[in-house]
Amino acid sequence: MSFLEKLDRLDRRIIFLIIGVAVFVPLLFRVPIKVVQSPIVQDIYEGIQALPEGSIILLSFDYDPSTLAELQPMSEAVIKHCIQKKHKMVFIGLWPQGPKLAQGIMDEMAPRYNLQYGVDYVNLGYKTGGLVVISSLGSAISDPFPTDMNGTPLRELPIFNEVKTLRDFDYVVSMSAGDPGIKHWVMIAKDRFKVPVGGGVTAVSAPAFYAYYNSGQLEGLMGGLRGAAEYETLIDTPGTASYGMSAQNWAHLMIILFIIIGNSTMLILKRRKEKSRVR
Amino acid sequence: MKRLLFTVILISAAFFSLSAQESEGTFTAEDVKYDSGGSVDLAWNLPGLEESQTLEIYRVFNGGEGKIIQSKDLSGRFSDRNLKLKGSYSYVLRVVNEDGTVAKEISAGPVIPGASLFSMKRAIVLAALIIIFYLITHYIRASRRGIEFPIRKIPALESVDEAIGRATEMGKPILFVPGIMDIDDVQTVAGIIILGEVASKTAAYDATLNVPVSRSMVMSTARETVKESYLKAGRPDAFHENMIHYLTDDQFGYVSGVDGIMAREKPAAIFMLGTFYAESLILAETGNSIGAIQIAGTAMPSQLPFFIAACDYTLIGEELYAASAYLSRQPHMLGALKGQDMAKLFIMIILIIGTILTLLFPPVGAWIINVFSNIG
Amino acid sequence: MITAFVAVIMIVAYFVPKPEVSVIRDDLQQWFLIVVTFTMVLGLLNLLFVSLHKARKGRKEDRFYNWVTIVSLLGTMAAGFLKGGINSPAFDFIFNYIYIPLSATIFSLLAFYVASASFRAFRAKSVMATILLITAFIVMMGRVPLGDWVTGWAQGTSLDFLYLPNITNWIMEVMNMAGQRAVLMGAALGLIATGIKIILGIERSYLGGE
Amino acid sequence: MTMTFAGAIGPFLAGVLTLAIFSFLYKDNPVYKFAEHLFVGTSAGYWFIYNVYNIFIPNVWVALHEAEGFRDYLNVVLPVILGVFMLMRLIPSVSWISRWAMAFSVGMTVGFNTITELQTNVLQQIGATLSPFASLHFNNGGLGASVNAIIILLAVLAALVYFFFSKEHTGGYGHIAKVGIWVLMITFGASFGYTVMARISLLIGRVQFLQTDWWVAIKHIIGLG
Repeated sequence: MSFLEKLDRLDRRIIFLIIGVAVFVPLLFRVPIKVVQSPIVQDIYEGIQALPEGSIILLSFDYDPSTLAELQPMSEAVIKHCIQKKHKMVFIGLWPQGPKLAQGIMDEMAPRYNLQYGVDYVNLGYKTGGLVVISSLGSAISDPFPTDMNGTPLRELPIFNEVKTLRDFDYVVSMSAGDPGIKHWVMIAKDRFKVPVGGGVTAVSAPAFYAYYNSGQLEGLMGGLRGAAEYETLIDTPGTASYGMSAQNWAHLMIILFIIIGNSTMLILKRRKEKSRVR
Repeated sequence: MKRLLFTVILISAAFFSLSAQESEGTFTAEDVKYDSGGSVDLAWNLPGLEESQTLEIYRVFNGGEGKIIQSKDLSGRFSDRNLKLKGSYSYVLRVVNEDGTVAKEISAGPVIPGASLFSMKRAIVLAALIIIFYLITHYIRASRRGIEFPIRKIPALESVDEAIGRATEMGKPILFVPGIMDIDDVQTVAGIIILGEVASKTAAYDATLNVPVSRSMVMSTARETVKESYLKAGRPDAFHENMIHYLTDDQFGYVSGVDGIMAREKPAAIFMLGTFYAESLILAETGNSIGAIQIAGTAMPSQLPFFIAACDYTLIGEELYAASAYLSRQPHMLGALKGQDMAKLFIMIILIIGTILTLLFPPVGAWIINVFSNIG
Repeated sequence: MITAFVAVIMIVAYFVPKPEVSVIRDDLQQWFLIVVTFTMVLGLLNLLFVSLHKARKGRKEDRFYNWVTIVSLLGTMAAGFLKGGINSPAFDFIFNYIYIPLSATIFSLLAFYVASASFRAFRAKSVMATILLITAFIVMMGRVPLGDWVTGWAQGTSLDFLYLPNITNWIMEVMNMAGQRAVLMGAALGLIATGIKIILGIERSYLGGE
Repeated sequence: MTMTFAGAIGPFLAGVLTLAIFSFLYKDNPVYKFAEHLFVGTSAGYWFIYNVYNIFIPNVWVALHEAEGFRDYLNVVLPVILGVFMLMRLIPSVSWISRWAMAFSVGMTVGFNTITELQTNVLQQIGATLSPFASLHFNNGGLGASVNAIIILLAVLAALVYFFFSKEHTGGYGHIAKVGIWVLMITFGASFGYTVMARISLLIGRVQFLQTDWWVAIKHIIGLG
């Protein structure tokens, strides 16, 4: 059996190993990668950047751990950006697991940046209902959320002296893995209450949201790990997405090489066969 | 003098009425017409609202009061949705001072959020439904009168015979995977119908058929279908119930089960027709690695790429539904397919005419676009 | 009969928002939810019975694993009925440290399968497969920094259209959109036609051939 | 990072299970089988509990307690009866009863899907294809968008032609169908590229978990943390 024939029948475990290494090693050495900006991500960055210091941002965590890999880096990047700009943050979740994921980030960030709960950020928790929750936020935040996640009444939290309804927020960011999610924020917060809406979605669903962006209903959008990595590059603090991006880069490179090798061996072997048949 | 007095009265009256309106403001509540019911449009205009005041609107229903809006806007509109039909709703607008005292109160209503007999915004859907229904039933009737409709070649289905033939020659089994969804999924139904056709061929060629399923209902349906095919082919003796066997309801459990069958039995032909999710790639890759002829079909757009890349023939979307007509050549099936084609033609004509109208008469175009895009 | 009756009610109720009619639609939807829940219970019982059967009478070496299924199934259910229900610490633990890692890892296995399929199965066997592979190629390159490295020189010049991320965006927003639309329309028509056949009673294989 | 011993157990277990699944890549083995069966059991249990709290309790239990009048009761009792019919499938001698429930369920899906598919996937797609033409202009800024709108229209038409079944793909008509299938192939290629990306992201997420949370937990458990 020639080398090419052996290659053609390569044990798939070797391929598995190559992919594993291509993902594992770049992550181990944490080589951040700078990605080129696309306007759709830049727009959401600039929207938050342009707000005056101390603006109030609503961050909605509309995903669960199954899409953590793609969406959590976005949340981290946007939260870091808000902290840099000294914006105040209110977290909610339209998905049951969302607020817990926000909590996880803040448990780490709050002590590091000396943020005070109730003044700099608040976590309101989860409410079922999706669209209905958003529209009742429009009448009064205290309607769907009489207390925060820990059961503290809103009037005891200083942040809500300034914020009473959805309209009082300067920006809504939704990290969204499906329904309910960013689509509903656009429908209610943007279309009805005129609050700018931006956010992030998984790579698979991103193409479907281009239409909202083009029509101006959506300020900007991060799609998948790449979107998160772009945002991290914009705020100049490489995080999990930037490291992940280099792993993604290597894995894609390997897959592309596999396709090329697979096809060229097939072609060469085919030609050889034809030749031997002619003889 | 008189005239002057009159003028003064007139002006002051006007002034008063104006200021009265200014201080009173307007507040209306109206039922939304031709909707699916349950919404009331609220509108307010309060030119006299001061900086320190906020307005609050309450919904009064069944003796209870609930705040629905808090705002500082001088005028605005709001649609109160999700109301109980036939309930009587009133609304109260209060202007509240900073210290919480009520400066003013205007009420509106009562309104009964009714629904009309027919939703205008959905007329287009009804029209489309009637047209499609007409086209399909028309061609089914035509086919029953004996008119024959041709059908184009579908390569994936042309190759069914070849695949079964080859498997028979090699003395190897044929594997049929009907997807992982239950029988109430239309794609599964389409898959089972094709299974019936495949089974009549395996009966004729005397080939071994193996059908692992992941739902008990699919199992019983598939058993009936295959049994019937074997009966019709005159080979009831060749039919065994355990040709069709249940593995597990769980997605990945099912996949590893099917994978195991592929590795052990090395079928020469593999059919994958039905609803597939992430398992499509695993199945197609394994099938490819054992060198089987693979014929796949699904209407799941996200899984089609894997099938097309890794299988020999793939039924794309609508082709899966057309397959049963293609294989069985039953007249009414072919008729329905013709009706479907006519519906497609109709869509294309709308697209072309719509484009031309939009380009030549923008207002007409805007109306058309609105009709298609804003369905209530 | 039941099928056609229910289907027609659903369709009529869509067009007639009169409360007397549309309420039926809402009610039926509620029913459906409940019936579907029972279907799930059915699947669960099926799983339990099959596992129990295999655990007692199956191949010896497989028996243990079927007990694993049964115990984990009952354990998860028990945790869900503890105080706090879906938010109880025990259920949370199972969800966060067993269910999530297992399901995420199982899906991530597909990354490996994509790689091996790209080597062994994705071959330019025909013109169609070639077009598919080339497009996939471009999109994969365009979505990672690789595309920038290879074609970064073209960015901002008159050859801007050759810049891979730009080509990728164009493919996604124009070609992909068009193709998706056609597939959606076609599949929808197929589904509607099957629906009409079911309502008319021409298609009844879903009942298991009568 | 602060972590208690008890808190470390969860991530530690999660990491072990992750590796157990990955071990399948080498070959099928008892550790993988254990993890797989554990997954089948927990996922079935999880979805059961999820349905109990999200459907059964609000729609059956609460609904029954808050029911006022015959109709409300009917709305709970009838579907439950149908549901029980569904379960009859388990008893072979009366399994035919489950066909009624199945008939209902098929009727619902057909009635519901026919309308929603028609509305969202046919009519609204027509609207979306037409709408760019309302603002068509061929000056500098709009040229790209206008050309794209025309390409989308032609591509949709060509791909629809491919789906015609009642005519052979021959002659000029065949050429259009050919363009149609090319459009479809490009579409599938694009979504292929995107899906690959998502799957690898998932893998990256798992590896990152192993390298950070799991590693921290291990260090903690062996007393280094």
